Amino acid sequence: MPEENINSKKEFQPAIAAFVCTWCTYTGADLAGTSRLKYEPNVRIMRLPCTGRIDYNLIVKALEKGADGVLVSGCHPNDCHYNAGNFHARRRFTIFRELLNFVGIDLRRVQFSWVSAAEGAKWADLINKFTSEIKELGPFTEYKKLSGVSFPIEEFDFSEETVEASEK
Amino acid sequence: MARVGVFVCHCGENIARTVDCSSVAERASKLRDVVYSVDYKYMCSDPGQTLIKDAVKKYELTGVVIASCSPLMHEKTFRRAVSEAGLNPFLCEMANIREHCSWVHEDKEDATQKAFDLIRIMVEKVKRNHPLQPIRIPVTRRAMVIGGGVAGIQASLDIADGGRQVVLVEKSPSIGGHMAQLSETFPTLDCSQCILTPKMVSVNSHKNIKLYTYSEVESVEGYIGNFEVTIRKKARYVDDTKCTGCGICQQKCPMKKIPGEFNTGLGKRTAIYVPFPQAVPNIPVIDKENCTYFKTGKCKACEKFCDRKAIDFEQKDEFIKEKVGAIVVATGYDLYSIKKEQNFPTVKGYGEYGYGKYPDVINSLQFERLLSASGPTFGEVKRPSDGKTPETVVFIQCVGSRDDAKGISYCSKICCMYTAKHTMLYKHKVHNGKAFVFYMDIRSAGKNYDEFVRRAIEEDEAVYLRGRVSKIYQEGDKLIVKGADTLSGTQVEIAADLVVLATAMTAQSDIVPLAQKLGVGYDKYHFLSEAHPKLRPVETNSAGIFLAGACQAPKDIPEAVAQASAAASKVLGLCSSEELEREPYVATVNETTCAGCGFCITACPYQAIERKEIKNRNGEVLKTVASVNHGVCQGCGTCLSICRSKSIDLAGFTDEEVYAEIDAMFA
Amino acid sequence: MDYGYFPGCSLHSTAKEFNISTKAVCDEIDIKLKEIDDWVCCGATPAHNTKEELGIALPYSNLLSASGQGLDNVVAPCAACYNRLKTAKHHVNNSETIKNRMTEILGDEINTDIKVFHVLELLRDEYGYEKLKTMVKKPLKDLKVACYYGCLLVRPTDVVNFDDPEDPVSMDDLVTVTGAQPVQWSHKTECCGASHAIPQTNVVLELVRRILNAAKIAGADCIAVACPLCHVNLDMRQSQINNEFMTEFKTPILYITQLVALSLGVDYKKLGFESHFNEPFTLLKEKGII
Amino acid sequence: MQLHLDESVDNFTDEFKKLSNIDLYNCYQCGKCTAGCPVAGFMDKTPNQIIRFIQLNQPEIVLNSKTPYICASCNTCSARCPKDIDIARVMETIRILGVKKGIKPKVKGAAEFNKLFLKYVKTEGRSYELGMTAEFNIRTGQFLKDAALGAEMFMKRKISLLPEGVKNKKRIKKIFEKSDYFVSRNDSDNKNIKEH
Repeated sequence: MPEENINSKKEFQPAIAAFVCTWCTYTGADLAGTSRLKYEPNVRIMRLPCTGRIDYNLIVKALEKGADGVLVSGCHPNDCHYNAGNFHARRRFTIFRELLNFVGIDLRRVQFSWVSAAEGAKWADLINKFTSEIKELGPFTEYKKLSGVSFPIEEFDFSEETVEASEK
Repeated sequence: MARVGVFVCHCGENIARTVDCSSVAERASKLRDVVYSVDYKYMCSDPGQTLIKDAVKKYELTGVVIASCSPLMHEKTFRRAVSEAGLNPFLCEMANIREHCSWVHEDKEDATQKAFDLIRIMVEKVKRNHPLQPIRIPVTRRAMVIGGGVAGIQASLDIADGGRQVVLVEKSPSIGGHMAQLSETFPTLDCSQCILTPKMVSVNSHKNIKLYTYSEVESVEGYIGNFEVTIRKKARYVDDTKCTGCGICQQKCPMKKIPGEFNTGLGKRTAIYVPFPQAVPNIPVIDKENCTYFKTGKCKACEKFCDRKAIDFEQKDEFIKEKVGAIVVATGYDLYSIKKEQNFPTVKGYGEYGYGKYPDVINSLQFERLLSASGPTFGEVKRPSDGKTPETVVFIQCVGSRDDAKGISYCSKICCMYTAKHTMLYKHKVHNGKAFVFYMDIRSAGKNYDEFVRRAIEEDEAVYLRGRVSKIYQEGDKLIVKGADTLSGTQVEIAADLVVLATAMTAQSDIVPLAQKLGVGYDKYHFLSEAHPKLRPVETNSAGIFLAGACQAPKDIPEAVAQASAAASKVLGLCSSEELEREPYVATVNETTCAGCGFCITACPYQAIERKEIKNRNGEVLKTVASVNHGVCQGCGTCLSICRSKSIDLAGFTDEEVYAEIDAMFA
Repeated sequence: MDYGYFPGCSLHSTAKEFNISTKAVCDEIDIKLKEIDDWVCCGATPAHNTKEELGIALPYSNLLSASGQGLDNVVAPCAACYNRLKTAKHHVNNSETIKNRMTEILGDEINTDIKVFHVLELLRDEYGYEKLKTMVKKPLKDLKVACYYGCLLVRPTDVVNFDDPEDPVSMDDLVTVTGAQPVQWSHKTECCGASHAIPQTNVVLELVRRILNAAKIAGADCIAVACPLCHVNLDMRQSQINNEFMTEFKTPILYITQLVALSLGVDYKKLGFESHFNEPFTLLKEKGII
Repeated sequence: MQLHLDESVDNFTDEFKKLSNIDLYNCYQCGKCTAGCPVAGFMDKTPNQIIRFIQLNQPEIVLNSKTPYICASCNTCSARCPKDIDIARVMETIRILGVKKGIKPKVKGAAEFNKLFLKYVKTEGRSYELGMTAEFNIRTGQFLKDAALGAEMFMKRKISLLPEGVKNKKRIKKIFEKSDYFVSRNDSDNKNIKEH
């Protein structure tokens, strides 16, 4: 996947996934939009109700599916719409990072941040900083070497498999 | 097989300027399962919505992706549109190609690619979406109000007048709260009891209000619309069905020297007592700690003289269950205690002011009692130590408040106003008296408030000194107050007869256990937290529980009353229909795979998950699993990420949907 | 266990009787004091008013000397020395920068475990008032004592951590142990002007006058102190105050250790009372103590 | 007096924070330090005014005030400050800054007393009241001040005629030479600030 980008533009264009909560960071990213702040286009935002919903298998999956960097962002401590979801996320994240470290993944590829609904500018800065950091790190190949080639979605449909699984 | 329709909006130029909408729509049409794809100038407009509705019908769509603005902006609009076309609204998703794409990127090629990616992600999600139905919850159309101060009284009366039943629970023997203790109220100087007592009487006589005094909330079960509250009715040792409130028991009680709570320790009461003459209900209680009979086994003077045989020394605490649909918390405030001993471990006392050591250093509520016509001095200002009329009174503001070192950083809000009132009332009673006020800033924002403070200074000649007081000590029968006036840049020393400390308002010292029973959050000062500081000021994060008065933050009477009425209107709104409807984003447990470990129970911020036993026909327990109460679940999904066997899923954001999104993210 | 004893300059000169009585008390109750060999001045106020680092290095060098001599518990009767020693220790223990600087200046290994006690702390926490009470042979009946703590014993609160800064009671409790009566009064922790005595005499006179007056109003027979600076100002300045303000103060100012020693049965002639400007003999005789 | 606030270039408040680790932006000017100060009556500016002038970036006024030299370091202000500002150390910092910048204190004798006291400490390792007091009174032109007290003290054997000295004078010399006016703090070294 990033190969296409490498060909079209000389510079390496990383693929970045951002898992954000809907109440703070998603709204903050909306604010960056309404304020017409400019940031790097590499990020794909995924909206979830709360960072507490972010099972870290999602991050592993994103890395497996070709992300060069993953960002998790939610409400500031004590501001969680659901009172404590972000604390759970933070606690799990601390442990998860150690696991990543153990596996040998550069910890700079997976970062955690707090962006409130009022912090559009912080969001834009965060994305720019993160993107340039990942650009410096280069494409994330370690995991792919381990897991084999990932298939583009058009060619391979998971739906039947997963539907079956959930019906069990 | 899924049949998805993609609708790409130009948003005028907003999206189309940086995103090539028609090429995006064109590419989207080639995605698997997309049967229809179109771009249009304004999707949210009437013709845009018609376009969607027609397409849903014509192409028998099973899923719709609208690529336009943020879902926070128009998700409701588009979901309503598809549901009008007969499609379940939760089969409509939005790709945010405006706020997250066209507005934040400049390169057209990049933006177009990203818009297409975002659409592809949502297509994969919507294919896996399940039709969902809004959750309907039955509502018990009556309410409980906890706390019988002015806020609780107002909320109860408003709800009762609105035609719903109210259960009012008050922990002390009478309703009335702190307001009943006040002398006169700012900025009008009308007598506090004169305006409050009629309301107290209406509470007692209102057909829709059930009053429990000397009672506390023992436990709270259930959720919005369906609470079951257990009330502990503490033993009064007086049968309230027999007592007529004649008062003979109090006349005969031999224990007459107990410092009375209502008079803040300045007046005395008996062991069997009614806190104050206007108490509602006018039924005494026996203070077990001080009663001769309870201490020695002898006396029973009250029983002997009671014609109605209402005294019952054998009475026990009673537990009563009440079902309500909504709860208003109006538990009010406590006063900061000034002394070394504090209710909160983080708060320190003012050793330098000698409160508790010098009898003539009193707090503001004690001064209210000295001013009150029903107080221990019948409204004459006499100082506690020797009953002399004080000729010089020093008032000190911000005692506790705004003092980081003592552990309270907030402003208590009402002290500036009541101190001005105190100086006025004092001067009205002691014409040749001198009143000095030490203040840091005067906060008198409110209707007629600043005029009131100016009147204290200009007409009643209270001397305002800008500065804090460092120390108070006794010299003979005078209190030496060492202060500063930063405006003149000098040290000030005043030999006073009486010192009144405008003490901070703090949260009720026993509020935390109640807050935990209710599942309501509180801040570091133990004030209860509202759902949103601006837009949801009377709601809490626990649905169906509302706040009124000073339990949320320091407030004066008008504010407490206004919030109480607001809470009442929320309760009436909630009680206006038989059922509640809410978004179906709730967690569900797969009971086949659930191992019953209970991690989700500890993780849930709403106590929405309980253990459930699965039994066979003989009633034997086969296994224990987690079970989500859909009335309480708010859909955060924390349970799902903590679940080790992946046995819990969140409607609207299921694992299946979310993983499909990730799969599609970089395809 | 031996305690390192840091008398400080005052106890070797103007406050000899504090030195004598402290040693007398410790002898009576079998606490071994060992004077730190070759101790240097703590620098007092002039040091920390001139150079921040000097104000820490001078007192801290004594703690290191003590520790080098195997004395990890240091007792300083002088409240000023006590305060400087504790302040130095507080700074070194709480700041890496200062700790490093001290290593550079003093050239010694830093030992953060050294404990510093005032005599009152020694009696209260190490020995115990309860135990001391059993040692009292001559209770000082009927003597009304105003306990004057001054500034340096109780402030800064987070550094000395000695007692309640507004209403300390450790000396009052000790006075109760001796059989005398502590009086409730307002100026327990008001400042006497301390080292201003020499450059700003007028300031000191006014401050001391207020303190003496407060003790008189409270009905005290004498004032007990635990600081040589307080003693100098309260005792020596009385005649000047009487001249300046037309007052008639003649209040005996006694070191708390002198009172304790008396109650433990030490001969009053051995406690240095004769060097006080306001002689206490009349009072002590009147109360039947001597 | 008129202040031209737009003309002050350097940021004294920040510089002050660097030197002392005390953040004076925290001060809300309640005046409690002044209220409790036992010697405020002798000062030309009240303690809270000194802080105000630091907040307003006026080092000249601050360094040339009598106030820091009247301060008796009794710490009453620090103990009672509602914002947990160590005002006594603010005064101390100004005094050290004065020494460092060579500013002569506006209070008679303040500098001489410190110098003389330290002179004996530096040379002998211990202070020496008699010599110091006598020399102080001569230098400040008050020959007979406290002479009566001094005589009586001598009679009561409160002061000795000769100074006491320590053995290891090299060590003292080293301490004096190596000690700097201020501990040069870095940003991470913030433990000295009272916890709020």
